Amino acid sequence: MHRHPPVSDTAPAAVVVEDLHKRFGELEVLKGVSLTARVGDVITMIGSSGSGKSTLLRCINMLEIPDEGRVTIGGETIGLKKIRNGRSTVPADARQVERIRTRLGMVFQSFNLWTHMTILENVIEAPVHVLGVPRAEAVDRARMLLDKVGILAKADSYPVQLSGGQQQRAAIARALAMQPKVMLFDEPTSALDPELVGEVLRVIRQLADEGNTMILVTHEMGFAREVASKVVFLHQGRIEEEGAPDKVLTNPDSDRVRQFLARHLSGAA
Amino acid sequence: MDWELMWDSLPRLLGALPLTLTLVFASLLFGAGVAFATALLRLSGNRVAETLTAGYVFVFRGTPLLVQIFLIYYGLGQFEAVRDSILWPMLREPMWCAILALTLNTGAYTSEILRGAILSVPAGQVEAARACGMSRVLAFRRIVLPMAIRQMLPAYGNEMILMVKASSLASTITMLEITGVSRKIISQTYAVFEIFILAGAIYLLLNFLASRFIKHTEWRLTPYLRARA
Amino acid sequence: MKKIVAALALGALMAVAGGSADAKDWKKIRIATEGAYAPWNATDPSGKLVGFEIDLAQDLCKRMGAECEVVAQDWDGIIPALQQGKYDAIMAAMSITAERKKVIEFSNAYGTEPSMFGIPKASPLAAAKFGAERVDLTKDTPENKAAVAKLGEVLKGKTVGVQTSTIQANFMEKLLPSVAVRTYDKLDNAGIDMAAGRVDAIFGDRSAVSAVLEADAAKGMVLFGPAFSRGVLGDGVGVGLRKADKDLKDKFNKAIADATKDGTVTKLSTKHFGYDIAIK
Amino acid sequence: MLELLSFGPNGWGGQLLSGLAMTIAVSVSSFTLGILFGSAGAAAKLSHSLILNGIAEVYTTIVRGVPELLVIYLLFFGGSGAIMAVAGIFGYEGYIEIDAFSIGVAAVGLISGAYSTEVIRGAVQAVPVGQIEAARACGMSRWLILRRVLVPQTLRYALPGLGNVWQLTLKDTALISVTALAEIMRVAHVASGSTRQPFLFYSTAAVLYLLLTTVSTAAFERAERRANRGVRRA
Repeated sequence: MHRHPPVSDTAPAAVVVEDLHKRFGELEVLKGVSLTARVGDVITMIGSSGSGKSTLLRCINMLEIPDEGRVTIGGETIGLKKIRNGRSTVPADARQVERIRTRLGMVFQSFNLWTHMTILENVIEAPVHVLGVPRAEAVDRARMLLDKVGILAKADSYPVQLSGGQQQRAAIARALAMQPKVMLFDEPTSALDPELVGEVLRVIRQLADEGNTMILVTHEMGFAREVASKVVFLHQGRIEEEGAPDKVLTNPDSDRVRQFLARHLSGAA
Repeated sequence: MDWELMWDSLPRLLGALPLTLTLVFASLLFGAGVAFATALLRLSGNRVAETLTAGYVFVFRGTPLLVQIFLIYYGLGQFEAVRDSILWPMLREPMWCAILALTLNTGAYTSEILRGAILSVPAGQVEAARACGMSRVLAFRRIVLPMAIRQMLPAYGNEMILMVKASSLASTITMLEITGVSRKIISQTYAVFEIFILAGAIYLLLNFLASRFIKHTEWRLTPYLRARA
Repeated sequence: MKKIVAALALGALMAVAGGSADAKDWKKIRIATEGAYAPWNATDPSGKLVGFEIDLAQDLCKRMGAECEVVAQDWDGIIPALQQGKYDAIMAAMSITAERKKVIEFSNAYGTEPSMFGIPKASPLAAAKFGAERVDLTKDTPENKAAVAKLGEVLKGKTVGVQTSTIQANFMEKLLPSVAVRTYDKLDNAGIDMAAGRVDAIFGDRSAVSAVLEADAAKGMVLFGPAFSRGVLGDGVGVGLRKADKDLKDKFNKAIADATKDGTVTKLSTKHFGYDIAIK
Repeated sequence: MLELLSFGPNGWGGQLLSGLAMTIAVSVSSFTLGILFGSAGAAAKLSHSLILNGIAEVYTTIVRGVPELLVIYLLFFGGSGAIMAVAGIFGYEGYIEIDAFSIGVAAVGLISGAYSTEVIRGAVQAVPVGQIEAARACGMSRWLILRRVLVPQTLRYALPGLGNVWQLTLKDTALISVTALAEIMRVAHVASGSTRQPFLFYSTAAVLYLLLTTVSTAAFERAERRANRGVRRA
């Protein structure tokens, strides 16, 4: 079985999350989470639904604005400020958030390809209009990426004409087109039919092997162990346990993790 | 703003309310009948009936109501044959011409609403009814139609409001309903703003009541949507 | 927010594009007419306004040294639109009445004409006798009173078509309140309805009624009853003006006096009416 | 009788044709203005400002609840008065005159806009949140998201509704014949009065309107097909 090599503690930090809190109305989804992803890390976040793992991921690129805590990407801390009622928080500088997001590639559970554009147009959209890459150059790179994820033949199709697995691979190509420093995956295979999961995981594994820094929320335990340099288990808005995949997934300290694994690992290799 | 004039004109405008309501209710009532017949004929599978009703709907939805009113009122009265027919005692009256035009107009729109609603009833519902041994007619009457009517209520509510507004066009063929009376008062007082604002408020109130009525009916007819609450 | 501002700006732009007429020096005058009241004013098939008042307006403007534009305006909005400043004057066979004087100003009259009824020749009304050919409503003579009473009698149960907000509509309301009246946007449409048998008679200025009857000549239409004038029917036809524009009124009065004196009004009247409607 | 429709000196053909052109001009202008009003109205309704919500709500409720004829009369008789009052505040004392075309376009545009507001608002809400999130995740600015993702997608969802609004608008222009603007209905009305052939002229008008509605329905269907390239399976 393939294993991700451990990442040195001295490697520079790509993403640092400190004491993150997030409430939705009365419900506190994150209750003070801290996490560091170093360059070359592949962190998989597991936990039962409602544990806050997706919210944590979405707080990293400010799709959700945390109520408290700090997020630092590549050494740059995202400025936040309270608005007048003191209850909600907003980014202090929308430009900064937009700039930082260009360094974070995001892959969604439901693909979210723009339905009015072809696959190729989806992939070149942000490089051309956000980064200002010349169109021809963007197209060349997009074709290369589509080839890499194995759907170059579908470049001129519209998203609805693709299967779920193809759409998700296109979405990965779209995220890669921004040449991000870190890739964020939010349950990338949950919306897929079982027979389509494999083709997407293959692409993600390839990215991991190439040394990309990634944070991945997933339910695929076997895959988590295989690609991760570190596994993080969330429970009710807190990190219950984190560590090397072999440790957390085979011999965890926490009973909760053990129970969780008993339920989820039965079928997995 | 001349409040006194507004206050003094209110009784005259309200005096025209019964006529407006008569126009609206009569055309909605007759229009519902026309719509029902039209929708059934359009779904009948009979080529001739389908073509004729589709033509009727096409013409009345594709032209302005004002043209329809003028065509029926001034246009039909032009012909000797129409004036000698048994229909003339009715067509002679602007009231019936207005009702006829409004009826045919709302009939065309409503038939499309009804047809869409009938077509939206899932085939499985009908199959379940047929499986219980219901005849085609019975399944239509007991299952399809009640479902279609509930389905079409919001759209039909809009149609009611459109009819309240459309009744104002009767003023163009000498009818003294609310808009007609407003124009008459204005021709005597030249107080355009005051009178039209007053008339507008009356129409708004009518439409508010109409939409409440439809909402209430919708609520009453859909207990199965409330059951879970 | 940007879109709201853009929409408002567009609205304002359109308003400005509509143009503003700083009309105080009266070098340019816009005159409204109905264009559906032959022979006073009418619209020909090419859409051009024609008729007595259109010719007279050009003559008066020449005398006032002004450039004139005659525009069409539906009758029932003709006074409100004047007040709104859509044009500066009305020449639309509008009689000078006390009620209208409450809201607008009038020049001196440039023409006068009695009002008459029109009926189908076959109507039972045609047999009625009134004992008076002309009824001056300011004169309270027994013959006049009898004529109005007789009119009320024969029209009982009948329907009369008039144009909305005219002196004739006013006449029916004030003097014959028990007779059913139907009001039309144009006298032409009242004529169509009389031909269709929806109304039993129409009532309007004599020449206009005649023109309507002529259009349905095939059906045999005739003038009916005495010729009524003055009183609620007003004191002749004048130019309708805004109260504030006294200077324009003076200009029109002078021009009308000159045109009447040198026979221009008579000449144009004879051309369009076949007889003289000038004020003597 | 048909010579009345000819293009000769005694025929109304030329007038009817220019009436047709006028109807098209008024419809297109009103519809365009209506989309501007509708975008503003939808933006206001979707904004978080209670004042803007309120203004937009009042606008659509009143304009959709009052007969179109009243709206047109009110603007026609009161429109320039209102503008003059505003101009008066800025010290302009003359008479401001607005031609029948502008008034007609403003009135029908106002009505059209109220219906467009609802259509556009519904369409904006129909765009899945994920589409916007994906754009934000790529670092697109709000303006860029609006231009590249939200507007194209909204347009697609709004097209069928806007097609209906267009039909409404087209037919509502018949009502501005009361302002004496020489569009189809006005020409038919004047011609039928002066020729005593109401049936002929009103049926001709009906045919012209049918022509316009049919052609534009086909055009909207084409536009929908184009806009739906990415939606329906090929």
